[in-house]
Amino acid sequence: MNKPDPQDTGIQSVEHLLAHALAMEVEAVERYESLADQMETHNNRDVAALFRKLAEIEKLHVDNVNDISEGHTLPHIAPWEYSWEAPESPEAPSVSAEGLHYMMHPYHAIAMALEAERRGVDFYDHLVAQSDREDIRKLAAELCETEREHVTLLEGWLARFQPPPKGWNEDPDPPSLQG
Amino acid sequence: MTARSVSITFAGSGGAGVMTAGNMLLDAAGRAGWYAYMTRSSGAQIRGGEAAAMMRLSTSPVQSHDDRFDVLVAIDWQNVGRFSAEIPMTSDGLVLGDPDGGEFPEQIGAKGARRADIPFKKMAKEIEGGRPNMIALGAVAGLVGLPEDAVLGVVRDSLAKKGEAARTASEASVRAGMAFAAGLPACPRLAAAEGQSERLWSITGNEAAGLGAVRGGIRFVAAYPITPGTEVLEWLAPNLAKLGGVLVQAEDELASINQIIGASYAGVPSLTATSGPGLALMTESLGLAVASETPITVVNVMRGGPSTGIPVKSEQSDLNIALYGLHGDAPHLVVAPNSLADCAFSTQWAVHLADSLQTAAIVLSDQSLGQSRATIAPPADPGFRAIRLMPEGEAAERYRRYTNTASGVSPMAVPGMKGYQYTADGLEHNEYGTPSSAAADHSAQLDKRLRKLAVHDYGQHWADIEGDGDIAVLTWGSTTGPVREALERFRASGGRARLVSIRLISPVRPEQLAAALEGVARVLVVEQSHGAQFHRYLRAHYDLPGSVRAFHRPGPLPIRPNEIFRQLADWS
Amino acid sequence: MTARSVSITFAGSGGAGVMTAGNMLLDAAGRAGWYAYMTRSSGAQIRGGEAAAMMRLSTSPVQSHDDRFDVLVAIDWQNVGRFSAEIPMTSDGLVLGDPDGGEFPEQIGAKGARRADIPFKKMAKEIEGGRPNMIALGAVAGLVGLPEDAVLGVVRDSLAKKGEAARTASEASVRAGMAFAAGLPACPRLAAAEGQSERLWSITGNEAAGLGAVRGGIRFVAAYPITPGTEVLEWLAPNLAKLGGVLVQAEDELASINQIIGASYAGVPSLTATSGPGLALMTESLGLAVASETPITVVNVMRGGPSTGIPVKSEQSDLNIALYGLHGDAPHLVVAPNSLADCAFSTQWAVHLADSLQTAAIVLSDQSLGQSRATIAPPADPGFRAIRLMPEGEAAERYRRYTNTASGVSPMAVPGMKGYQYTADGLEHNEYGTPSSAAADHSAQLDKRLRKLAVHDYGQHWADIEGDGDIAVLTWGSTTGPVREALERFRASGGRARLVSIRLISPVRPEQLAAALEGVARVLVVEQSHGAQFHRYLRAHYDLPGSVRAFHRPGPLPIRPNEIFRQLADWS
Amino acid sequence: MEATSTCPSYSARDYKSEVKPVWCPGCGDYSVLGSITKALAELSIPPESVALVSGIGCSSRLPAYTNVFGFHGVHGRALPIATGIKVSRPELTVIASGGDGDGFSIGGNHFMHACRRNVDMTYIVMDNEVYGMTKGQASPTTAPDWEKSKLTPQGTGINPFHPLVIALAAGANFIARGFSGDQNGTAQLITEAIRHPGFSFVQLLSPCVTFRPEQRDWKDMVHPAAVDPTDDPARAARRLMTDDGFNVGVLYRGSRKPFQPERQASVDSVADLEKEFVL
Amino acid sequence: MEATSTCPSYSARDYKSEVKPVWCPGCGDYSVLGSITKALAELSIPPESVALVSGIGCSSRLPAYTNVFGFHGVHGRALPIATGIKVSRPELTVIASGGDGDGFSIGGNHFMHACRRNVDMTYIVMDNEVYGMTKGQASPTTAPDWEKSKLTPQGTGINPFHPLVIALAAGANFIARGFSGDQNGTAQLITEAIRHPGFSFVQLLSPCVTFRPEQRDWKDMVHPAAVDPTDDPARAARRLMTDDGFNVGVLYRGSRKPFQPERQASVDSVADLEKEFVL
Ligand SMILES: Cc1ncc(C[n+]2csc(CCOP(=O)(O)OP(=O)(O)O)c2C)c(N)n1
Ligand SMILES: Cc1ncc(C[n+]2csc(CCOP(=O)(O)OP(=O)(O)O)c2C)c(N)n1
Ligand code: SF4
Ligand code: SF4
Ligand SMILES: [Mg+2]
Ligand SMILES: [Mg+2]
Repeated sequence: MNKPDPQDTGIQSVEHLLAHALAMEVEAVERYESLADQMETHNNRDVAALFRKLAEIEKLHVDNVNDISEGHTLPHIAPWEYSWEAPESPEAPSVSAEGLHYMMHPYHAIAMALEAERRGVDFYDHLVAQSDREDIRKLAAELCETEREHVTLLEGWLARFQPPPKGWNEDPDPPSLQG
Repeated sequence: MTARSVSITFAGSGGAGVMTAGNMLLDAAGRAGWYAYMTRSSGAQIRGGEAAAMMRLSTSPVQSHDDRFDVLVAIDWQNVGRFSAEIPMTSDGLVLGDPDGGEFPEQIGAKGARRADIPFKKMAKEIEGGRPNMIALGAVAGLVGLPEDAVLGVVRDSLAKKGEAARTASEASVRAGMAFAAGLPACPRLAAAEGQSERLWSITGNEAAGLGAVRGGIRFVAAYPITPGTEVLEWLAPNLAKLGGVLVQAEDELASINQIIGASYAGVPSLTATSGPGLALMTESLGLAVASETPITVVNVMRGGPSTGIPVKSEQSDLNIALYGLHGDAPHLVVAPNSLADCAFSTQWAVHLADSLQTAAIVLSDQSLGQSRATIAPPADPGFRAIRLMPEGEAAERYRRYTNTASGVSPMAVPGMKGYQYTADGLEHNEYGTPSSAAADHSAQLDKRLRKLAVHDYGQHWADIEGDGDIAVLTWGSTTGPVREALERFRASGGRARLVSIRLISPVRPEQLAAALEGVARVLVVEQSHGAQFHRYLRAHYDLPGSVRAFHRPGPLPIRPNEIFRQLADWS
Repeated sequence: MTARSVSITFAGSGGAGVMTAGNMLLDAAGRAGWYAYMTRSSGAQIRGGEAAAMMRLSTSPVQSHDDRFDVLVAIDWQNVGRFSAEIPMTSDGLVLGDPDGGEFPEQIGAKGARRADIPFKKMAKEIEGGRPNMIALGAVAGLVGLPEDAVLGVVRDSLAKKGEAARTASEASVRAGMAFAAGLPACPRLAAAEGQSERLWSITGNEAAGLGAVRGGIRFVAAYPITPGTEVLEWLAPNLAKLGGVLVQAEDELASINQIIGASYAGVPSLTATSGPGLALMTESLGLAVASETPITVVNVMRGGPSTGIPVKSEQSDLNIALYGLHGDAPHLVVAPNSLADCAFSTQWAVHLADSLQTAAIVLSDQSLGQSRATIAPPADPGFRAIRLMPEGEAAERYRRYTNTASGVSPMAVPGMKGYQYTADGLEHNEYGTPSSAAADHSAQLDKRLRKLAVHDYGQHWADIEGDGDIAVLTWGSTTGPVREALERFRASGGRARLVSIRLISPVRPEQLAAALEGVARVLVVEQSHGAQFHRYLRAHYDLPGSVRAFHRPGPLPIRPNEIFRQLADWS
Repeated sequence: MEATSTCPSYSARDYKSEVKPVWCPGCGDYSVLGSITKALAELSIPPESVALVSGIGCSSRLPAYTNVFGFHGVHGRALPIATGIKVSRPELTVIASGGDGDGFSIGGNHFMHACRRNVDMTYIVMDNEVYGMTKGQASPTTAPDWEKSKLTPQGTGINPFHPLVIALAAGANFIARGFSGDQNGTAQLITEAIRHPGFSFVQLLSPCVTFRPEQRDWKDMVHPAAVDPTDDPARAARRLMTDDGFNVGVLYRGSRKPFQPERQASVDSVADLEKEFVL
Repeated sequence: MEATSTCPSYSARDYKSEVKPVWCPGCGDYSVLGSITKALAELSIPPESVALVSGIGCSSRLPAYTNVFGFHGVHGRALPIATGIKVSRPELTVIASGGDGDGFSIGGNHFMHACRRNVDMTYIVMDNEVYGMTKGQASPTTAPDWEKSKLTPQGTGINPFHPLVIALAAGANFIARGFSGDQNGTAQLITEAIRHPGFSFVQLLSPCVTFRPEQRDWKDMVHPAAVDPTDDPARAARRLMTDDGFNVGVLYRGSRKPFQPERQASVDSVADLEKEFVL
C-alpha cells in the first residue's frame, strides 16, 4: 500500500531495478500460469491456451532479465516493498479484472494482458523520465523496449477479435452444489 | 423401434446449458404426457465445471434410472470423460457430439456405442442468437419422438422473460436440432404417451419433502444450509411465509435443532432439514426431544460418507446414525421415503407421527431422491396432520405432563394454557416432570417412551409390499426404484418374487414383516452402503426366514436394476 | 461366622462424613490385605444431601457388589430411606442407627433385618472432638473383624495434616466404636486376609483409565468437564504435566475432540474423556478422525440416559451411539473395560490400537466402574504403546498419505518431516489425500479403512473367556463383575457354564466368538440397558448358537449376581 | 398475606412451584429466583404466558422452581430453544437463564448470535465464575490465576471472558449487571430488561458458596454504576472495557428493532402452493 | 528464473502444491493463496514446519493447494484443530483459515475462545459475506437487506456480525483487515500477523464473484487505515465500531502473553506416578 512520491522513483540502483524487473516478469509468469490452470479447470481450453502462451512469452522475459542480471547481486525485496505505483506488480494481470470469468473469451484475456503490459511500459517510462541516474534510465529504456514490443504484439492480437456480445457470461445453468 | 423408456444424457462443460436443456426436455415430456426423471452430475468446480443431465423418459411412472443410456449428447467433450462410469451406454447406444467440441474421450468411445457428429457450434452460429444446448434439445426431441409443440411450448414459457429475440433464437435452434435429427441413425423412440387425466407435476424430492412438511402442518422451520438438504429449506422459506409460518436461519445445527424444539414446545409443529454432518451435530438434542417428549421432525438427505465424504452424491449410509446415534435408550421414529414422490408422503406422515407420538422423527431421504427431478401424477394430500393430544378443561390438580398412560402418550400442554404450567426436562423425571433418579421413575418413563411407539397403529404404511413368490427382496429408500424394476424383469422372465420396502424403519414391526414374508424361502437384502447397515439392522431386529443374502455397495454410483436382477437370476 | 465377603453401607445426611468413613474403611481393609470395593450414592442436592457409601470387603479380589448388604450403619436417618432400593439387606442383616438420628425410615425397616441402636451423637459428645462417623468406622471395623492397627494407621495418615488434637479425637472415636461393637449382635466377620505379596493399590476406575492413558503414551488431553467422565481428566491434569504432557480445558466438546485431532495429527498421542451428551457432540468429528485416519482415543464414561438422563448413575446404554453414532460408513474401535482395574488395561490397549490403526477408539467405561474405588493388586504395565507406522527415509516422490496397503495401514507423516507434506482430509480422497468423488477412490478408501481394523491381530484380548459347559453367558463392561460371580455360584451349585465378556466390541470378531461358543447350546446375554442394545448388536453381527435369551434392564440399580444366577438356574 | 392494596394481580409467590431447590444453602441462585418472580409479579404477566428456558448447571435448575412454562434443555442451548419459542409464539414473554459455563463456554456461539439476532427476549446469566454442577472447574469468567480446579491446577492462564463487552460487540439491545445479593435491585433490572424491546442481557453475579466461598465477599465489592446508561455502543464499549466488573445497573440501552418475521398468510391453503409444480 | 539474488531460501512457489484449485476464476481466494505463500516465503519458514488448518467452504479448500502440512477438517472447527497442533508442537508455525460462515457462524464459539486463549497462531478469514460453497446463503457478515438468498428472500433482517470488534472484545492480540485484491499488502499483513506473538486475526475481504458479483467493486472501496494501530483495546473498540468496514491495515496490536503450557517433565516415567495409588 505504499504510494511513492512521484519524484522519488524509489529505485536507487541498477540492481534494485533488475530486482524489480525480475519480480515483475516472474509475477506475470505465475499469474498467467495460474490463469491458464483456472481456465483448464473450468474447461475453457481456448483461453487456457492463450494464457499459457502469454506465460511462455513472459518466461522469455524472465530469461532476458536474468541474462542482463548476470554478475549482479540483486537485493531481496519483500513483495510489499517494491516501488510499484500500485500495490500489485504492474505486469501481472489483475485478479480483480472485470473480464475474469470461466466463460471469458480470448478477447478478454488479451485485453487483460494488454492492460498489464501497458502498465509495465508505464513503469519503465516513468523511470526513464524521473530517475536521476543515467544507468537506471538506460536500463529502464532497454527493458521498456521489450514491453513495448509485447504491447504491439498484443494490440495486433486484439484487433483480430470482436468484443464479445452482451451476455457472453450468461450461464443458463445454476452453479453446481458442493459441500 | 419404439420403447417404453428411453435414457438420455446431455453433457458438456460449464456454460453449455446442459441442465437447462435437460429441464426443458423433462418439462416437455411431462406436457406431452410422458413421465420423466432427471439427475445431475457435475465436476468439483462451483461454476464452469463439466456437467451432465441424466434423463429417463417413459410412458409409465419412472423415478429411477435404467441400467444404461440410449443416447449421449455432448455439447462439447471437455472433461465429459469423467462421467463415463455414471453413463454406461447400451451396446447400440448413440453418442452424439460436435466434431469441434474438443477431443473425444476414450473412456466413452471404449463402450462400443455408435457415434454420430452434430456440429452444434456451427449450427448455432448460423442462427442469430442460436444456442447449442437448444439445438441439442431439439435433436433429442426429434430422436425420441417428442412432439414439436410440447418442446416449443416449454421453450416459449421458459424464455418468456428473456424477450422476443431470445425466444425466437431458441425456437429456431430447437427446430434446427429436430431437423438434423431426422438424418441421424435411429435410436429407440418413445411409445405414445398414455392419456393422462391430470396435468403432471414437475418436482424434486427435496421440494416434495417441503410440500409434505407444510401439508402435515409444519409452520416453523430452522435452517442451516448443507448439501443436499438445503433445498428442502430453500423451498420452505418462501412457501412457509405464504402460509404465515416462519423460517429462521440459525447459526449452526445445534441452534437449528434447539430452535425447533423450542417452537414445538410452544405448540407450533416444527422441522429442520440437514445432511450427515449436520445430523451428527443434532444427535444430543434429538435425545432431548425424545426425553422431554417434544415432537420434532428432521429431514436428513443422505450423501456419501463418512465425514464430509462426497457431499454431492447419494448413499444410504446414515441409517446407523439415524437409528442408533442418540446416547442412552432413546427410541424415536425413523421414516424413509422410497421414491422421489414419496418424499412428500413420508415427510408428511413423519410430521404427523412425531406430533401424535410426541417424539423426534427422522426422515431419511437421500441425494438421489432429493436432488432429482421427475414428472409425476399430482400426489393427493393423504390428510395426515400434526395433531397433539392436549389436556382438556381446567387443570384440577397439579399437571402431570408425563403421566404414564396406557398408550404411552400423555396430554401435552402448551404455553398459554392456564394451570398447565410444567417444566419440560431432559433429565430423567417423574410424571410431573420433576427430576428423579429413582429406578421406578426411570423404568416407568423408559417403558412409556418405548411403548408409545410400539403400540401405535401405523396401518399399512410401514412398508410397501408387492408381489408374491418365495423369494423376497427387502430394501428401503431410494434403492426401492431399481429393485422394483429388477423385480418386474424377474417376473417378466418367469420368476416370482416379492418386494418389501420398509418405510417405517423405527420402531420395528416384527409381526408385520413376518406376515409379509410368510412362505418366503430366500431373502435378498439390497442397499447402498459399504457397511451393509440395513442388513445388520434387519438381523438385529427381525427373524428373517430361509436363507438370506445381502447385496450392498457404497455410492456414488446408483444401484442399477440389472445388478439386482442378476442377483435374483443367479440365485434361482 | 466368618465369610469371604462382607457388604456394608454407611449412610447419613450431608456433613455426617459417610464417604470419609467409607474411604478409610477401604484403605484400612486394603492395608490389612483385604480387597475392598466401594460405590457411593447421594441425593440430588449439590452439597449436604443424604449420602451412602456402599462397601464390600473380601478376601479375594472384588470389584462389584454382592446381592445384599450385611450391615447398614446410619449416622442419622435423614432421608436415608431413599437409598432403600440401592441397599437391599440380607434377611439377617444388621441395621445400626442412632436412636437420636431422626425417624427410622419404613422402607428400610420393612426388610426384616435385625436392628440395633448405637448412640453416635451421645458417644461423640463424650469424646473431646469426637466424630460420629469415626465411631461408625470403628464399630464396623469391630463387627467385621478388621485389625485395629490397620484402622488406626489409616486414621493417623489421613489426619496427619489436621493436627494432633483431631487425630487423637478420631482415634478415640474409632476405639469407642470398636468397643461398642463388641456388644452388638454378631454379623459375618471377614476371614483372615490371604497373604499379599505386594502392597495393594487404592484406585478408582476413572483414575485407572487415566493411568492406562499415560502408560499408552498419551501426552495431550483436551477436556470439557462432565459427570462422570470428569475425573479421568482431573486425574490426568496434574499427572500429564508431570510427564511433560499438556491438558487444555476446551470451550466445549466440539473443541475438545478437534483439539485432540489436531494434536494427534501433529504426532502427539491424544485423548479426551466425556460422557453421553458430550460423546453425542463429538460424533461428527469422530467421523473426521476416521476419514482422515487420525488416531484419537475418547473415553466415554456412561451414565443413565437418554439426554441429560441420570448423570450420577450407571447404565450401559451408550453402546449404540459408540458403535453406530457416526454418519456414513465409519468403522472405528470400541473397547470396553470389564472391571474397575481393567479400565487401565483397556484404555491403554485402546490408545495403542488407535495409533497402530490410525483411527478413532472409543473406550466405553461407565459410572459404576469409573466412580467406584477398590483395593487391587498393582496392575503391571502390559506394554502397549501408541506407536505409529511412519514413512522412512527421504520422500522420493509425491507422498501418498493414504496409500492403499495390504494391511490397510498407511505410513503417516507428521509435521516437520521434510518432503512429506500432505493435507489430511475428511472429504473422500485419493491416495494422495486430494478430494475425489470417483467411485473407485471411494470404494478403495472405504475398503482400506474397514480392512485395517478387520485384519489386525488383536490376540486374546478381544474377550475374557472363562469356564466351559454348554451354557454361555455373553456380556460386556461392568456387568461382567456380577456375571462372573453368578457363574461361580452356578458352578458351585453344580452347573457348568462359560463366561464370554467381550472387550473389543468393534471391530467384531465372528470367528473368535464362534470358537469361544463351540459346543454351546444356550446363550444368555446380560447387559444393563433398556433397549437390549448389546443383544441387538450381537444379533446383527454374530451367529449365536442354540437358543438365546437376553437379560437386560436399565440403570440406575446395579445388576446383582443373583439376578443372573436365577436366570441360569431357571433355565437349566 | 391477604392485605388489601392496589397491588398487581400476582404476587411473587404465584410464580414459584412446589419443587424445592437442590441448591446449597447460601447459593446466590435462591435470590435470583426471588428476583425473577418479583419482576414477573411486578409486570403482572400471567404465569402461563411466560416461558423460562435454561441449559444445564446448578443455575439452570431454576425453571422447575417456578410456576411458569419451563424448559430445562441441554447444556448450552437455552438460547436457541428460547428463540424458537419466541419467534413462533411472539405473544409469550420469553426468558432464558443459566450459568456462566452454560452461556459463555459451550453456549458462547448462541450467545453471540442471539445478541445479534435481537429477538425480543431476556437472558439472565447467574455468573459464579465456576462450573458449580460439575464440582468446581474454571468457567470462561474465572480469573486466570484461580488454582482451585483440579482440571487447571496452575490456573487457566487465560484472560476471563467479558460477557458484557461481548454482548455489546455482538449487538445486544440492553445490557445490565446485577448482584444476586440485592434481590430487589435485581428484580428491577430484570423488569426493565423484560420491558425493553429486543434482546436484553442481564449478568448477575451470583456466588457459589461451595466452590467459590470467597465470593461471599462480593456483597462488599459491588457498587452502583456511576453514570446513566448510554445508547452509544462505542461509548458503552469504552466504559465496559474499563470497568471493574462490579459496576451494577443498566449499562447500555439500544434501540435496534427486534427480529420478528412477519407471520401473515398470503395464501388460503397449502393447495395454493402446489400450482408451481403443475406443468 | 534463476538470477542470483539475496533472496530468502524459499519462493512463494515452494509453498504451492500441484493440486489445481476448484475456485471460480475471479474468486478472491486465489489471491489469498498467493498472499499466504508469499508471506511464508518472506518469513522463510520451511514448508514442513507449517501447519495450515481449515474448515469447510470454498475458502477452506485452501490447504490442499499449498505444499505445507494441511488439515481440511469439518465445518467450523479449524481453530480447535489448530489449537491442538500448536499447543502440542509449539515449534510449528500454525495458521488456521476459512470462510466467514465457517468462522463466524458455526465456528463462532471457537473464534471467541481462541481470541481469549491467545495461542500463538494466525487466523485468516476469507470474508465474502456469503456461504459460497452451499450456493449463496447469507452469512453472519451479510448485510441485513441482501435478498438474493433463497433461504432468506426478504433479507436476514439481522445486523451483520463485526468480526474485528468481536475479536477485540474476546481478547485477540493482533487484529488486521486486508483485501484479497491487494495480494502484496495482504502478504505483508499476514507476515506481521504470523510474527506477532499470540493469537492474530486477519479478516480478508475476498470477493465471491459468483454469488456476490457486486463485490468486484470492493477494489474501489477499500482504503488504508488512516491511523497507526493502537494497543489500547478501548480505543481500538471505538475505532472499529465506527469504521466503514473497508479500512485496511493492522488495526490493533496487543501485548498479552501467549498461552503455552509448560512442557517440562518432572518425573522420569509413568511408574513414578503410580506411587499415589499404593496403600
Ligand atoms: C454436552 C454437555 N457437556 C458437559 C456437561 C456437564 N455439565 C453440566 S453443568 C456444567 C457446567 C455448569 O456450569 P455453569 O453453567 O456455570 O452453571 P453453575 O453450575 O455454575 O450454575 C457442565 C460442564 C453436560 N451436561 N453436557
Ligand atoms: C456441519 C455442517 N453443516 C453444514 C455444512 C455445509 N456447508 C459447507 S460449506 C458451508 C458454508 C461455507 O461458507 P463460508 O465458510 O463463508 O465459505 P465460502 O464457501 O464462502 O468460502 C456450509 C454451510 C457442512 N459441511 N457441515
Ligand atoms: S455448588 Fe455453587 S452454584 Fe451450585 S448450588 Fe451450590 S453454591 Fe450454588
Ligand atoms: S462460489 Fe464464490 S467463494 Fe466459491 S469459489 Fe466461486 S467465487 Fe469463490
Ligand atoms: Mg457457573
Ligand atoms: Mg463465505
